[in-house]
Amino acid sequence: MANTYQLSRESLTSLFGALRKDGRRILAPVESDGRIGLGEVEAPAQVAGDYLQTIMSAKEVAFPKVERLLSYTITPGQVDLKDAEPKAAPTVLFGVRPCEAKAFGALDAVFNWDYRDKFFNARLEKLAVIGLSCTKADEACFCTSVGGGPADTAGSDILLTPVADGYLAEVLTEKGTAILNLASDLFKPGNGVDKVAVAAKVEAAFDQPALTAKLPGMFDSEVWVDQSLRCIGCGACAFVCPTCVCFDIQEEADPKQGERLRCWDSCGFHMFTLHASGHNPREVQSARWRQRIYHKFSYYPQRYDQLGCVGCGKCTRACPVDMNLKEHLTEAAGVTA
Amino acid sequence: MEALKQRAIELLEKGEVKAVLGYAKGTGQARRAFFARQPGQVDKLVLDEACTQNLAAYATKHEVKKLGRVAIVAPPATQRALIQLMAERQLRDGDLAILAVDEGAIKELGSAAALEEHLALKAQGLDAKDKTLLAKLDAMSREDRWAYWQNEFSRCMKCYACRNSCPMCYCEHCTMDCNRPQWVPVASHSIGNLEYHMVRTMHLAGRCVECGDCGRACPVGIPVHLLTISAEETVHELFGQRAGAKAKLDYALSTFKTDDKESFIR
Amino acid sequence: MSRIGVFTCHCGENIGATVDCAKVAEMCKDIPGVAYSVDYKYMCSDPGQRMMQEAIKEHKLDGVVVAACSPRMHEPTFRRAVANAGVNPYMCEMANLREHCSWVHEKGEATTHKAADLIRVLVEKIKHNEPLFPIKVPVTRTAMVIGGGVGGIQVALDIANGGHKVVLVEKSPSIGGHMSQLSETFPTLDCSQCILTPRMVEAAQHPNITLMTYSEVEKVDGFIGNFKVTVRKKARKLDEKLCTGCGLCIQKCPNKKISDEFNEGLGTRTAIYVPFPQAVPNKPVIDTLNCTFYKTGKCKVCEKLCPTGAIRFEQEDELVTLDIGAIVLATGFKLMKTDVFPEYGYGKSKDIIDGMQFERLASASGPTSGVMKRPSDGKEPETVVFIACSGSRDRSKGVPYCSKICCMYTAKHAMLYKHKVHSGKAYVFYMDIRAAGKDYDEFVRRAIEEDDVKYIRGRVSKIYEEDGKLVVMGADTLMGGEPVEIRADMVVLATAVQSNEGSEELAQTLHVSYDTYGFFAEAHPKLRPVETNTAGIFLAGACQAPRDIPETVAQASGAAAKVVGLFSNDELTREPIVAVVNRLPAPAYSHCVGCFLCLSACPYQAIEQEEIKSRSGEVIKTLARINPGLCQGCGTCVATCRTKAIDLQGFSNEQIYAELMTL
Amino acid sequence: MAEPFEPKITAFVCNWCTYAGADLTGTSRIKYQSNVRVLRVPCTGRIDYMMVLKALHKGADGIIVSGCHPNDCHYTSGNYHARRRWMVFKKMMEVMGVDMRRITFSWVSAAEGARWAQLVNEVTDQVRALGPYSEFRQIVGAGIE
Amino acid sequence: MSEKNIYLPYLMRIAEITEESPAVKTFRLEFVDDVAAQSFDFKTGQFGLYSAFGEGESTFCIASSPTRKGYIECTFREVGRVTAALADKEVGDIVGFRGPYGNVFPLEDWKGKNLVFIAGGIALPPLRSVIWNCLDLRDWFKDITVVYGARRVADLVYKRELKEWSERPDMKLVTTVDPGGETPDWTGKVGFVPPVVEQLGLSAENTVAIVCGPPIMIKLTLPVLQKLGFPPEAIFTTLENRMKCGVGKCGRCNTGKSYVCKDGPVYTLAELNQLPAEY
Repeated sequence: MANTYQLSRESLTSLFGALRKDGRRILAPVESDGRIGLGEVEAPAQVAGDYLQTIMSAKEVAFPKVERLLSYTITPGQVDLKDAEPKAAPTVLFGVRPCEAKAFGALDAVFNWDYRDKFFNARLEKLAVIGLSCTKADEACFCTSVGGGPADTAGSDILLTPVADGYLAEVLTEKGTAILNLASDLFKPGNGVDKVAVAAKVEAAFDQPALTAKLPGMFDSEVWVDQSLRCIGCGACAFVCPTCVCFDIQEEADPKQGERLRCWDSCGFHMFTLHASGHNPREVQSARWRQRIYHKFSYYPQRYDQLGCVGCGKCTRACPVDMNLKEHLTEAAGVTA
Repeated sequence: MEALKQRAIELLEKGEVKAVLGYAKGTGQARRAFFARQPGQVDKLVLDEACTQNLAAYATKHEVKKLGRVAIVAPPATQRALIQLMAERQLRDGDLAILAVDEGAIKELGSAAALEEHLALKAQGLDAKDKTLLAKLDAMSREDRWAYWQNEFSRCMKCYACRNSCPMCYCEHCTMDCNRPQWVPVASHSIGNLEYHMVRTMHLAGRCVECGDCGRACPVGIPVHLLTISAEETVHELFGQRAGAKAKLDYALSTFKTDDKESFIR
Repeated sequence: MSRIGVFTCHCGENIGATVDCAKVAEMCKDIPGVAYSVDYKYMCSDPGQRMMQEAIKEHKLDGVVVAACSPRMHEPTFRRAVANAGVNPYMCEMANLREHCSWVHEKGEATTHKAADLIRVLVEKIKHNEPLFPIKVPVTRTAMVIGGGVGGIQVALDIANGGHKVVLVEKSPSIGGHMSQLSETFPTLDCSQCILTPRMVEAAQHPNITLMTYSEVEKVDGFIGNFKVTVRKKARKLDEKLCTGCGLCIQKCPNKKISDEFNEGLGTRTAIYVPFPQAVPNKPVIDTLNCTFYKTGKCKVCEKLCPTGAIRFEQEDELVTLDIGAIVLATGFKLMKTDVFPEYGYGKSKDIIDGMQFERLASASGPTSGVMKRPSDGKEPETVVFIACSGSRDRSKGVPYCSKICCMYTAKHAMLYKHKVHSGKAYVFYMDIRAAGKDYDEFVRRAIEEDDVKYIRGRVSKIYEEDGKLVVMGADTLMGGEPVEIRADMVVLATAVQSNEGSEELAQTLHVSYDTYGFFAEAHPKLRPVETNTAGIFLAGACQAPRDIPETVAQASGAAAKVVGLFSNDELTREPIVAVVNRLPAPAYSHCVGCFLCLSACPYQAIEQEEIKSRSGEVIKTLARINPGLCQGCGTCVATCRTKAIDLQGFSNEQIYAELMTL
Repeated sequence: MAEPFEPKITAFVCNWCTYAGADLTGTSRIKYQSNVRVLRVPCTGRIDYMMVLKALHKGADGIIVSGCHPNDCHYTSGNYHARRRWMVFKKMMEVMGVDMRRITFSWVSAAEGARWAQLVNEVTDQVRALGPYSEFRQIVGAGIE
Repeated sequence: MSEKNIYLPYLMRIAEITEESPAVKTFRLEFVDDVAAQSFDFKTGQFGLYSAFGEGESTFCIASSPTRKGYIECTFREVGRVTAALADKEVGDIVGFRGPYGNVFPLEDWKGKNLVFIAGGIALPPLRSVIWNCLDLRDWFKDITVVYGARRVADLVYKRELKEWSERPDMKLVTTVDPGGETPDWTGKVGFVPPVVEQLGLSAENTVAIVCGPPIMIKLTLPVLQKLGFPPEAIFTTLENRMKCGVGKCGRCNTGKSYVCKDGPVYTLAELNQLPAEY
């Protein structure tokens, strides 16, 4: 059960100070050349003002685009393996949107459903999320269609909702409480403001449970072919996605030494499933587009009992050919099987 | 616009094409590629300033080729791309019905020769914004230029939106996919990104049709199109050849003149 | 890991004095994949090679790095040695410790380290070496010679005498070429036809030579040893087998006023004709453009009179496809026309003639039977001006080069004239006298000193007609540019030698390169002067550059020697250092996308199109294919290929990458 | 105390002219600095710009690319193709901000043994003066978490 | 305390290399670390990721039987960057191994049944493990039949073992090569695998069929088996999807809700019928 407090705008400076004093780095949305991206900040003033979302998702904090899994040296008849330790600095993610905060749950599901991934875990363990509710949304947003909301608490350790003069602060987890304890004097008792009233209004676009239920039956539907005809098969959607977790393992070596790197990958690339023999289980773009949707909306629910999508709309905004996920899902939901 | 729609309907109704590839309204103010496959869908076609995507990128896709003969709405940059694709034998003369669009006027071009002639009438100019940026880069010190690109590339994640949006990047097996040897690292780290953009630039030098789509495609706003455009301009300056001008291949980097200037060689 | 042996050679003191070879050998043992490493005084010596071969067997080595001198020196030696030990020769590489290390650096740690580095690079390369096998190309031992002038005849005879079949293709009705038109030849002044006609007859009668006159090459496919040449046999309108060459048809042909090509327009011929009396074959052709029958549908006098009934008005051109192993181009030259000289009145005056026309005037078999008569009125010219360098070395005429033969033939012309018209005056305007060659300068001297030909160093600025004379205005630069004016009866322009009609088209048909002036390009200006860049196609004579008869004949014999060499084996064996386009199973077939950007990068036209077809014959994909018979292994296409579909055997991407990763 | 900086120089040379020229340097016993490591390819036409990039990746401080003079190419035109490639490549590298003082293109014939020694010495001295190409080395390995 | 790095391979020393057919090799691998060797265990059907250090990892099944202790074996064809690097290795060289991963053949369930193994080309290795396992537990099962086909005689792998199997009285081995692939001294059958299976006169009664081979062979063999009366539950196969992690994360082998690396590689036809045909 969340404890709700009031946090003044000015007190953020002290909060940042306390966090940094505690040895944590603070990552927050910052603006550069008109683009919003995560960057390290020292003071609230550095945080971008009026932003909708970052272009990239916050997943790189726990799942960076390139990370070392191991390294080795080679001598005649011998290989010396060296385990890699993730550089997991205590980090506070400040000001991420509820959709993205929620996405860590989907990442966690994949990284730990069976074997545990120490790289992700080490980073996640050191990560605290101070989410920030949305007061506006755009045409790409559809969090409410996928079980989230502009002020949803899932995934945040503390969720801030902007209200007059400051924020409503919901302290949600132990990690949240630990932050509160760093500067408990800043957290004033709550005054019962209804956060729903200030949060953005995002209309649900489609009935997700119904869509999930019907997907298995529409695998061969033409709708995937139609929608994907203009898809150019790049990885922009997957790379900005806060839940996409597909990765590649790459070797970089010379005759004496080498390392194994984990790199983001995308099921939209035709090389993703291509066998060395030339056989490709997902030969055409429509099959790859379908995989992207099914993975998130059918296979995730079946395996992890949650969706692989948080409705943030980043993919739609990033897509060079305007593949609008909300629109396409709505269309799919409307297809009569 | 009406002429375009009318012709599109005709082409579809007569069965001359299986689809008309043009632009339609997208998210918000955006325009997107649209395949009108029935006469009834033609109404969705739009044509305005916001229609910037180079649709020629679709012309070489298996999925599109499989549709059958397609009519393509082709603003100047697309026209240039199409003729270059013909020169590089990726499209055969007559594979497409080309609905050339020039400042609102529509002209249907049936053959490579017609396209070549049509293109010859037009002056090619760079976007003013790009010119400014290029001049700015040019004016920088070498160190600043290095720092500038390193900073830009630090955002690159090798999503290949630039590559995949490019009409000239039609290779099924890109250099980036070559792993024997792995000339360019797959990983999107600093050196991997730098080498990727260098190779992409070199591959487009003499082939770039200067549509700028790669730069527009980049989700993180790296002006990668400046690289290929400047390489293309270099080729033009040095050798007088230009991509997307002739239906017969005239690739600057596999031709030569014995008196090419070589002041830099010692 | 591969089992690589490293053999470090001291080369006596040559390497050993500067590089610590024992240490290098020791260091190399630490390279993964090196199974054996040793140093030795002289690796190339017999004991050295034996030691290497034993080590290969004993340690089951599959690759060898010999660290010794330059591979340009001993690579063949060591590759042979390795092959004798049962390892593919291309699994042997040489590290150049001598020329690139010990001889150029001071003794010391750094030099020893560099030596080890050089080896390390090649060890990594060898891990990616593939066994390669010499490429064998079957050879069709029939040559085709294109052009039946003196050069072509010489090539044909030399190859035929070497025991191989030759097809001699000539586009005009007779072989003989320009030389058959000449009166006498420099510097001996012997009769041109007297020396040429026996060779023409010899060629015609040689059992190994097939003459195809009045024929042109239409199409060439294939490659060295395996060309398929399509020849168009133009219709003579005559059954050659039946024709006996009696000449009755020619005598009786009513159409006699046709300008005669052989006499350079100075005489006439009939519509059915042989170009000249000694023509080989001595079979007439009907000139359908001028024949009355073809113009009006009536006449057929020749048909009616022909004793053997050989005339065939309905005969059509015939296309013949031949299997050919090698081609020699001997298509000769043409002379620049006199009508391109505004300063000489565009050659409108009949008495301004070119060198070849003069040859016909001087020839005993010519239109004047060798009596000097000027064309306009048949008068004996009392004063003749010869102008050398007419068009040659003249950028404004597009001919910056020297035509080479004019100095000599102008001297000859002046002499011939003086011999025929003893009282006549001969003047030669020249820029320089280029008379390099055996007895050449003596010849020119003779013209000046014995035959009293007046040589004036200077240019002619203008010629105009006045009172039946040609006024030649020039300057004598040796007299300080003093104006010279000569009232001549005839002017002979030594016009520039140019590439023959249709040379560029022919070059394109054969895929050989040619220069700006249309002359065929030799493969190397010094070392491969009779070869073209296209393997199996050779050059003889003036089709490559202006040449005189001795040079043409010499080059012809050279080209013939090349062909005979090529034909000395059933198969042509070539180094396997060639480019290949990768092939994959369906559905990709290859990484090649068929953009053919490589096509124009290849200096040897070795890149071909290959169509992948489905079972129903539909083209699925068009790929580049490299003809190993033509590829010379430069690798330019490899660097051009974006998809890395092309690779160069022996210097593959993997090999070079491995080398680089070692640095 | 730090060791004095010795630049790493990688040279790409064609077999027929520059490699032979360097052989001649050897047979003429002309000395030059030992920093250079030569990679032999058949022709400058074979030299892919990727090779130059990889050499930089592997820490080369200076690079030499050398082949036959115009007109001398063993394969008649490989060097002409290479020359065009280098012209475009050089401009591209400049636009990217690469320090082109570190990359030298040259023609050295089989007869120019002395010229090869001179070239290597000049390049080595120049690159030594420029110092290690740390700008480039810094990005190798960067961007990996 | 830090968690274990699931991407860290065991170091293995190549103890033996057998050249099976052109470009196909079998490695016998022994653990460099004795402790790892002691604790290592796997079941038939499982696979691993094999590292060629310097080039990367490649996935193949463990081709030896779990009943043979102290080593594992793998058989691979040289097709890509990693397999080419592996093929260059010599006895004594070090490679990496991660595994065992994936599910297993349910030998317990097969007790008392007839077994028919059907394999084509390079797909015998996954069956070799289970065949040896079953032969080592011979009294668990009734009749054991192995049908193995390849394009040419030279392409047959495990020639030594084929000979051994053909001489065993307690099993039946049928080998076949495609028409035109036979050599003069070939004594096996000539023909494609599916018709050969059809002609064997197999009874589906109390029998399970295990099929591994190139997609086209599987595609044509399944109807034959179904015609013979094999229910989908009694037909087993293994999938060969591309993999990178092997531990159900990288997404590459994802087919429907299944991760082949976790839920596979062993599937019954009944299970496969529930998956989209993306394999």
